[in-house]
This record gives sequence, C-alpha cells and structure tokens, in this order.
Amino acid sequence: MQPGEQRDEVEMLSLMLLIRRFEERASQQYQAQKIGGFCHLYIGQEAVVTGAVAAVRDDDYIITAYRDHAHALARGTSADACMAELFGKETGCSRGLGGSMHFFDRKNHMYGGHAIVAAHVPLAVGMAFAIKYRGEDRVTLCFFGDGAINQGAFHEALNLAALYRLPIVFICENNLFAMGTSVKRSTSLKQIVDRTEGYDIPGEIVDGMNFREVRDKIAEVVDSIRKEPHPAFLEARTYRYRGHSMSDPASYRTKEELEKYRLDDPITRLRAQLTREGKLTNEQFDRLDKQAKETVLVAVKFAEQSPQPPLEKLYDYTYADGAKP
Amino acid sequence: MQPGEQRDEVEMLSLMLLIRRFEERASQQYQAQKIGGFCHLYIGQEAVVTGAVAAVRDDDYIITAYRDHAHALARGTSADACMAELFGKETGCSRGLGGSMHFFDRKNHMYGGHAIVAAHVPLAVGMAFAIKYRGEDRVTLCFFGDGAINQGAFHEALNLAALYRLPIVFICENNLFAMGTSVKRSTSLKQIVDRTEGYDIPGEIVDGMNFREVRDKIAEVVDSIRKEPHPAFLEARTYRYRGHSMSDPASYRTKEELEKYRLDDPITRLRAQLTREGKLTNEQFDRLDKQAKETVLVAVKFAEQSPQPPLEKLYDYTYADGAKP
Amino acid sequence: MREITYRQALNEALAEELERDPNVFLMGEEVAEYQGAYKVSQGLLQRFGPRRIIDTPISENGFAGLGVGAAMVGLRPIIEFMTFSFSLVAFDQVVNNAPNMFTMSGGQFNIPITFRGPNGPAHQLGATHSHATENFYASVPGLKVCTPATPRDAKGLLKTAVRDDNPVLVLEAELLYSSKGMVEPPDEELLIPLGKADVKREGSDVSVICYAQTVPLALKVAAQLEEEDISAEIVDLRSIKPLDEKAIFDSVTKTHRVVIVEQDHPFCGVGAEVCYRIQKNIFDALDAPIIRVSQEDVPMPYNERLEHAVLPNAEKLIAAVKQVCYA
Amino acid sequence: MREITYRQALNEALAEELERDPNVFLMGEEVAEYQGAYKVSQGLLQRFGPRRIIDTPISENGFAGLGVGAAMVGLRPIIEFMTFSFSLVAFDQVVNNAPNMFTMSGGQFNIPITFRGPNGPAHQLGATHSHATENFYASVPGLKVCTPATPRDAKGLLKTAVRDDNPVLVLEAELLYSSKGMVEPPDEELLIPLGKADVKREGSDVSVICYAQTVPLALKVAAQLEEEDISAEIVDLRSIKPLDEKAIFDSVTKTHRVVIVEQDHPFCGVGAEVCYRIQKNIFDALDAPIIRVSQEDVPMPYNERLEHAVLPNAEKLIAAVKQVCYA
Ligand SMILES: Cc1ncc(C[n+]2csc(CCOP(=O)(O)OP(=O)(O)O)c2C)c(N)n1
Ligand SMILES: Cc1ncc(C[n+]2csc(CCOP(=O)(O)OP(=O)(O)O)c2C)c(N)n1
Ligand SMILES: [Mg+2]
Ligand SMILES: [Mg+2]
Repeated sequence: MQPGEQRDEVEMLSLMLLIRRFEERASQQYQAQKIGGFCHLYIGQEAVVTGAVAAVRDDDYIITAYRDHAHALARGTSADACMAELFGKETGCSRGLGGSMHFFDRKNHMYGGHAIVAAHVPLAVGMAFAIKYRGEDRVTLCFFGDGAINQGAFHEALNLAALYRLPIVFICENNLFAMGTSVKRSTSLKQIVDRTEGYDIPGEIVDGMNFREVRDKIAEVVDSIRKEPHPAFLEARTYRYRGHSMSDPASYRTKEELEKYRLDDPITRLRAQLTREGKLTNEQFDRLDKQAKETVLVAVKFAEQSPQPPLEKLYDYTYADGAKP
Repeated sequence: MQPGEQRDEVEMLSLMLLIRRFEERASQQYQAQKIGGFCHLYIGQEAVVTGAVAAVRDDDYIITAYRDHAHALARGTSADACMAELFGKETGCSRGLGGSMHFFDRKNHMYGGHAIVAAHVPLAVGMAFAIKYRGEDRVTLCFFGDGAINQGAFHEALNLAALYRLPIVFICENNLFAMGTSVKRSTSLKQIVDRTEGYDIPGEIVDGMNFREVRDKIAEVVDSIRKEPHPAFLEARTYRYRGHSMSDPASYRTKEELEKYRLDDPITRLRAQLTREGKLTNEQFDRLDKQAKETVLVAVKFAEQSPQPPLEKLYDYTYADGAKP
Repeated sequence: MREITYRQALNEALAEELERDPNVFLMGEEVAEYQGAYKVSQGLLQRFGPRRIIDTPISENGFAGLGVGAAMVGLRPIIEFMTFSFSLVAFDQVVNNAPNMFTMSGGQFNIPITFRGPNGPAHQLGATHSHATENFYASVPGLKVCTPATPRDAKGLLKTAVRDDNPVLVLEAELLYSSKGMVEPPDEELLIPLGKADVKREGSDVSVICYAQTVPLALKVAAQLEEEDISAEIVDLRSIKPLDEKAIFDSVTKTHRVVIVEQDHPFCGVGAEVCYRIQKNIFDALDAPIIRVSQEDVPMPYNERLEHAVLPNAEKLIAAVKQVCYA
Repeated sequence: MREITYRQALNEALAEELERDPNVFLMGEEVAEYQGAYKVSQGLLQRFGPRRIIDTPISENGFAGLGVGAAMVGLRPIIEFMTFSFSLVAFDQVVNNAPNMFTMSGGQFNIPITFRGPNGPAHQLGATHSHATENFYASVPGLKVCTPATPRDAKGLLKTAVRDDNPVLVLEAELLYSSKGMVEPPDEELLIPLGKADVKREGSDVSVICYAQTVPLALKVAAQLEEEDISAEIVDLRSIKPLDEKAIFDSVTKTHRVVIVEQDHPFCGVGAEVCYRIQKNIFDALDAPIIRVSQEDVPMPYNERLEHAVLPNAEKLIAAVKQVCYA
C-alpha cells in the first residue's frame, strides 16, 4: 500500500474471512495429526491485526508472539506457505523449521512468530532503533498478549523505546486471559494501558473487535510517529473464542462470557457495517467466504503435496556461513 | 527496638558518624590495599538508612544492593565484623567470603548485600511473602539505587508484591547517578516515583538528606502496612559524595554540584537540628565523633589481627549438608 | 507396590511434602486454578488452598527470586517452571542467587528451594521450546540436579529434593509424564537419595549410561542388542549432580566399554563430563574410546523427521554400541 | 609491529570496524560518555558520535534483544556487557533469540551480532561477579565463542567477529586488559579466523591446552618445566566454538599427553568437551589419561587466599603435567 491510500474494506473483510477459515481448517488438520507441536488460534481477534495492517505501509515492520498465523496472512504471506509451515514442509514460510509458533516472512516484512513470552518486545525495539538509525520513516508494530506485560523484557524494552524515542507502536492484544490466568489475577492494575504512565508513553484503549476503530486509531498514531519518531501504546480489547492452545478446554471461563463476545464478532460487525452502507450484498459476502474456504482447501492440498525439508540440510540452517560446529 | 519506642536521635547521629568514619577509614585501607575487589562508599547518603532503621523494629527484614556497609552498621553489625569482612577475614560478617558487596548478618536481620543490580528485589518480595505466609506483622525494607529500576527483575518484583499485597517498602536511594549515567539518561520519566503508577503502588518522595523526614515518612508507611499488608514505594533523594566505586573519579559531574550537596550534609543537618533544640552541645558532638573514630580504628586493628578463613574449609560453604560435588 | 504414572508420582510427592511440612509451598504459572499446565499439580489447590498453591503472572525471574527470598527466611518453596525452556529468563536467579547465597553469606543462609518442571525436547516444539538445561545447571557450583526417568524415581527424588537444604533442580521429562511404573504404596515413605545412580538392567559387554528420556530408549535398545548377543548394562544416572562416580566406575570396570546417551546438546554436555571422569580415573579399564550419542549441534527444527534426526535415537545408539564393541 | 595493550587492541578493532561499515554500532552500559567501564571504548564517542556509540540503562536483557532485532533488519550491533557475569540476566536473548533465529526462520534471518566484554574471574569480586560463561555459551547451537589471550588475537578476533554473519561472543579477559604484546601496525588489516587455535609455544612431552587467562599461566609454567626437562607445547584454543580439532589432535599426536587448563567451572566445562573429542578420535595416541585443571567446584569466595585456591594456578598445573608425564 502507498501512503495516503486506504485499503479497501471489502478486501479487508475477505482477509478476515481468510484468517478465520484458515484457522478453522488448521484446527481440523491438527486434530487429524497433520500438524505437530503447539498450535494457538487467533479466532475472534481478527479485527486487531487486519485493522493494524490496513493502517500502515507494506514496508513497515511487524512482529508478534506465537499466536501468529493471522499476522503472516494479514501481511500477505500466502495461505499455501502458512499451511505448509504448519505441516512442517519445505515450502512453508519458515521452510518447515519454525512451525506454528515461528512464522517468518522477510519479503512481506513479517519478523515472526516468537514463542518466549515478551522476548520479542526487545527485538521490536531493535527494529525501531534501526529505522531511526537509518533515518527512515517506517514504523514498527509490535503485538503481544496481556500476559506479556509482566515480563522483565517488556519493561526494559518500553523504557529503552521511550528513552531513545523510537518509532514503534506497542499493541497489547488483551484477550483477557494468559492461558487460564485472567488479567486481574496477573496484573496489579485496573487497566493494562495504565502501565504506560510508568514510561511516559502515550497509551490508549481501542475496541479490538471493531476493525474500523483499530484501523483509524493506529493510522492516527502512526501518522504522528512518522512526523516525529516516538513510541506509543495501544491496548486492544479482544477475545479468543478457542482455548489457549489445541489442548486447552478453557474451562476457566463461562459459556455465557464466550457467547457474549461472539455476538460482537469482528467479521459479523464489519459485514453489518458494510451491508448497512450498501457496500456489500449477502451474495457478495457468501462469495467471499466461499473463496476463502477454497483458498484454504487448496492450501491444505499444497501443504500435503509439498516435500519435507531434506535430511541432508540438517546442518545448513545453523550458521549463515555454513560453518560446522 | 520495641513497637512505639522512638530511637534516640543523638544515638542515631552517632550511628551516622560511625558510618561516615567507617567508610572514610575503609577508603584509606582500600588505598593501602588491605581491601580487595570492588568497594562502594555510601558517604553522603547516611540519612536514608539510619532514618529507615529508626522507623522500624529490629526484627523487620532489611535487604539492599552492593553499597551495603551502612545498612549492616545501621542494623547493628559491629564495625569489627564489617571491617573484618572487607579484609576478607574469618571474623567478618560473611566470614570473609562475601566481601564489600556481600555483607550478611542473619542475627540482625540484615539479608545482604547483593551485587547484581536489582536481582535482590525479587528476594525482598519473597521475604515479604514469607511474612504474610506466616501471618506475622513484620515489614521488609528493600533498598536499591536509581539504576535498578530499569531491570526486568525490578518490574516483575513490583507487580508480584502489588498483586499479592505483600508487606514491603521499596526504597529507591536516588543519588542521581548509576555509575556515570544520570537518571535522566537512564529513565524515561520526569521523576522515578511516577513509575509506581504502573503497579498501583502508593509512592512518595522524601528528602534523603534529612534524617527526620526519612524516619517519619517510613514510620508512617510501615504503620499502615502493619495494619494491613501492602507494598509502598519511596524515592529518597540523596547524593553520594564519592565516585561510584574506588576507581571512579566521577568526572561526569561538576564540583559545584558536589559542593551544593555537601552544604546539605545529613550529619551536619541533624547536628544543627539537635543543637538548635538544645539536645546536643558542641562538646558532646565532638565526643561522639571521637568515639566513632576510635571504634573504627579498633575495628581496623581487629580486622588486621583476625585469622584468614582456613583453606581446609574451601568446600564447606558450597552445600549446607556438606555434600561434595 | 502399584502401577501409577510418572505424573501421578510427582503429584503424590508434592502432596506428601505439602502435608508433612507447613513451610512447603508450590508456586508457578497455572499450578493452582488450572491444575498445572501438564496437570502435575492436579487437585492440590483444592486440598491445600490458595495460601500454599499459588498462581503467578508470567514472571519467571520474579517468582524464582521470590522463592529464593522466601527460602532465606525459612520457607521451603517448590517453584514450578512451566518448562525449563522458560527458566532461561530466570537464569540469573537460579544460577547467581540460589547457589551463591550460602557461600557469600559465610554459611548463614542456605537456600532450601526446589525448582521443578519438564526439561528437554518434547515433540515438535521448535528451537525456543526444546531446551535441555541439565548441563547449564549442573555446571554451576552449589546447585544439585536430578533427572528421574521412572515414576518411582520421580516420586522418591522429588520428595528428597524438597527436604534437601540446598537448591535442587528436578528436571522432569514431559514425554514420560504418562508413562507407568510400579511404586510403593502411599503409606510407605519413599525417599531416593540424590547422587545415587541406578543400574536399570545388568549386562556385561557395554555400559550404556543414560538419564531421563534416554533411559527408556536405552532399555529398548538393550533388548534389541540382546538378540545380537550384545549384553548392555543400563546405568541410569538419576542425579546429574552430584554424580555417582562409583556406580559408573563399577559398571565400566566390568564392561570395559562405554556409550553415553544424553538428551542435551553435545558441546560441553553431561556426557562430556562423565567421559572425562571415567578416562581420568579408570583409563586402563577402557578397551575402546567412549562414544556419546546426544543431540546434533543444531537448534531444534520443527519438522518431525528433522527433529528425529537431531535427537538421540535407537539407530544412533545401536551404531554407537557396535562401534565401541567393535561388533 | 608495535607493542600495545590488549585494551588498546580491542579499541583499535572497534574503531576500525566502526570506520569501515556504517551499519556497525556499539551499545552498552557506560560505553559512551564514561568511555567504557574498563576504558575499552575510550575516545569512540568523540570520534563516531552518539548515534553510533550508545549508552544504555542497566537493562542487559533489553539492549541485548534490541541488538538482535536491529541485526534482523540489517545492522551489525556490537553489544558490550560490562562483564559477562551480567549477561546472565540477558541469557534468554543470547541463547534463545540470537542463535535460533536463522533456523526458526528457515534461513531468512541471520543475526550478525557481536556480544563482547570481560569474562571470567577477575580479582576478589566474589561469587556473583566472577562467572566464566564460556561453557554455557559454547554449548548453545548457533553461537560462536572466542577467547583472545593476547593483544594481537584480541584485535584480530574481534574484527573477524564483527564481520561474521552469525552471533559471536568475544569473551575478553579483564586481568589481561593492561597486558602488552606485538600487533601489526594500524594500516595493516588484521583478521584472525574464528575456529583456529594457535600453538603459542612448541614442545614435545606434553600438550597443555589453554585459552584466555590460562594462556599466560601456561606459558609461565612451561618455562619452569623446561628447567626440569619437561617440554610443554602450549596450545591456545583462541576459539572455543568452533573448536579447532585438528590443531589439538596434531599436538596430541606428537606429545601423547594432555593437560587442559581452563578458567571455567569443572562440571561440563570446556575441558570436558576437549577431552571427549581427543579420546574419541585419537584414543590410541594417548599415553596417559587426560587431566584438567579448572576452578574448584565452589562459588567464588572473596578472600584472596581462597580465591587463589579455587582458581587454576601454577602449582596445580605443574602437578598435573607431572602426573600425566609420570614424572
Ligand atoms: C517466558 C515464558 N513463560 C511461559 C510461557 C508459556 N506460555 C505460552 S503462552 C502463555 C500465555 C500468554 O498469554 P498472553 O500473553 O495473554 O497471550 P495470548 O495467549 O492470550 O495470546 C504462556 C504462559 C512462555 N512461552 N514463555
Ligand atoms: C545486572 C548488572 N548490570 C550491571 C552491573 C554493574 N553495575 C554495578 S553498580 C552499577 C550502577 C548502579 O547504580 P544505582 O542503581 O543507581 O546504585 P548506586 O551505585 O548509585 O548506589 C552498575 C551498572 C551490575 N552489578 N549488575
Ligand atoms: Mg492473552
Ligand atoms: Mg544511583
């Protein structure tokens, strides 16, 4: 996307549908044991990352935690490459070496996929440091969960970003839980965003179930950062419909709570907005959804048919210069 | 000291004198190479720890960083044991195994002496946890420098203390510098105390050069904690007259700045207050000072004449059960 | 004796020690309300209440340090790391505070703390989540490290660890949590001393030294080797530190040939230390060089086939045994 | 050639690489305005300005991670740890992010970062401040680790490290900062490859394998042994990882006897790995068991005499050499 351009909202709705259908299918493939390791689904949170990418340029930097499928897809990594990664195939976005928690796509400026809680937040600050070092007008978007804010790494990173006035937006995807621990049991504050006061970083809350609100707020913040680099913090209030990972029955929360959030579904909401405004018909929506489903089915086939990373290359990805230990 | 009792102010003035004279002598012995390793002097900051101990009971827990001679002396560790520790002798408060940065005195509830910046702050929280676990009405006082607040350990510890509502006072001895780095170059805030807002911990600033102000404020805070356990934070504004350690010429600050603070000297100030109020004569003061100097000279002699820790015991302090590795 | 899982065995050990000593408490992420990420602490919150079974935020360095501080004033904390891969963010507390306190204080403060949780590669968790930390921690003076491989050892070692007056790491094996084995009945006190290896199978041709996840592997391979007339003695170290030199030397003096199979990285791994001790002390007993089977020296790939290729496995172990036996 | 100190040599290396490549920057505590806690970065702020010589708060984990992130997008950070004892609070960034990124991303992101600073016991700094971290870091796949012992090696290795496309740790020796040695003139490019050991003294009776602070010790002892007609070959590893097997094997094949003298802890130390490699590959070349002289396995005491007793020293090294020579 070019500066000033607005991403088409119907296009962004399709992107949300793609993410949703991709993960539903991934869940099914995981159950069928085509996918190994841990697998964390983003279903319910789609408005956050789609709103974010709609607000920034393609060459801005994006980095997130292990709940990362959506971030890659939103950045333009193909469903094929994403599904192949889950299958551990050579055609995967990390050549089958990273897996669900470690999606990377350099070309699309997606810098991972990081599985140690909050350990990527300093990395994001480093990327923002490099932007300023080179005098570019890019911005780094760093996503993390509500559970990440109690790690030392988070704290040190925020202070560094504020001290050096780096161009970065810290986006806390507050889905109310870190595994089975609710925010009020993990964080000594009424609301997460208040922690930014300890760093003198401007912070705001956005409705993470509302695509337009996320997009507009991030656009505003990023605009101000491009003019004069500084860090900013957003708490996006959202909800994950599924358990923490595939093995979590999520019995720490009520069915009623889940149903309440489902009523607020980000896809339903954007669809309703667009329909109300006459920008989308039911038939169009159905077509988009069908398309998304097909793209994902094709991706599964692609992943299935792709080759495994060759055994001979076992030692090829340890040192960039091919050094042997 | 018993609850409700006030420590005699003249006694506390002698304590400050003892600390001052002890460290001046230590500095001289360090230059004479009787003391090895690093040695960090507290000169100028005496009102903070003396004010603190004057406000709490003898069985409250105290823990600090590596600038710890004063904390041990204030807690009642003898000048003999402190000097012997600097000399690395068996009669030292840590049997000559700890050195300047690692003073310990279990009997006097002095829990160290910790040399990794901020790494003792979680320990302090653990001590406060134990108090609450046992239902005691003790309080933990945790001292640290302005440089410590940008470590992850500090952050995690504060959140835990606030979450579990533990009986602890975090006392930041803000002497404006961490080695050669001024607070404004290390911390993204106008004032340190503002960081507590990110944890919903009550925070206040005290004049760390004023014994009475420190004592009264800590007494007030501790009183409230004993009634109902909770963490609190104090920023004590103070100044170290010497360099960071013995090898630091402190050329990062001006002579004028130093002179300004010397005018505010905590010993001079308490002396003036007491004299003004008719509680102390010049002769008395001189006698106290002479006493302090003598105590310290005796301590040097004691340290010199004390035996080294025996070589045969090399393996005796690794495992408490005497296990051999 | 009755058959229970490794997970149950750990759970029993925790419950018994919590019951026995009011100074013992369990703290970690998801240990209480969630009943443990791997269900090791199932039921403990209900039984012992929130004062003693304590959930934490994701602050490993903070709560590891909290445990050390609580131990300084007389409590006996059990700190669970959800996995030891996450102990790396708490490394300073585990290696700098816990084991140094006793020395630094001239013997005034011992730290009776247990750090426990799953350690070592599980299955397809990738490079950040597959750390085997035993060589890091065993290298640090003042720590003790054990690595149970069976339900009985898990229960007996964990109970001993909690009673030890020093910092002890109990490195559990996630892949063994559901494995079963015979264990003494609950009313019979089971304590297994730290620093004692266990010959899990007697043999005469070669000593296979193993621990944790490599014990079942070694036993499986020994059965296969039997068919080829190679008699392997399986020595389960159980404790990495202290290391049971005597048990190792006794076995090697009998077999004269050694393979060490370990789950950690090769460079400065546990096997390197074991090898050094053997050749230094009983050089003349060796009829062949010692060979180690460990991980390949690469970050763990996610792909299953590559992961298998990185880990010690039966083919590699058999090849190594044959090599030392010149078979 | 001219004589300069180890400190100056490092300073020259930094200046030359900063000069050569605008993507190189130096970051750490007190590196800029204070001119370095140990003055290694003296004058660099004045010469290269605050954009490239950057002071940090006391946030090792934060700025180590910042470096890794900057490296992901093409910069070449040099991260100074005031000492490697303080790298333990940044352990996760150094062992989990820097070396895993290349694998986890399927080769998309290499991390050209240099971590440097003094490592190993200095003098009476006590248990928390005396860590020798080489075995920790060498154990981690994806890292490279070097340990210069002379001004020439310090300059040549640091320059090579900065140009390497992988994470490299340059573990300097504080006690050697003021030591002097001959180094090529500044206008002559000096690059010493990683993974190449250096025979610092030829000999025929015994190979003494050493690195960092133990190199001068070994050389001193070799001179003493000469008087007793024992000819020691001094092999300075220079790089711990990659390890120069060939140089080691060449020397041992010649002398048939080995003592390894190292500054780290004994359990799973560097010497254990070297020993394993030797006995595995050239077992028959050995006429005696390999002996290691390392630290005693205790937290470092402050007292000077005890510290001396913990460290490798001349008496212990001589005794070990005599033992392997049956002299
Ligand atoms: C340092 C560390 N500790 C623990 C874990 C295990 N863990 C993985 S995800 C998670 C919860 C994170 O919750 P949150 O940050 O809210 O993100 P969400 O899963 O809700 O997206 C935990 C505890 C980890 N990966 N890293
Ligand atoms: C984790 C860590 N990093 C760096 C150091 C080196 N260091 C020792 S003291 C110090 C400055 C601390 O300043 P401050 O906290 O303000 O305390 P002050 O010295 O002023 O009392 C530094 C950087 C250390 N000991 N630990
Ligand atoms: Mg969450
Ligand atoms: Mg300070």
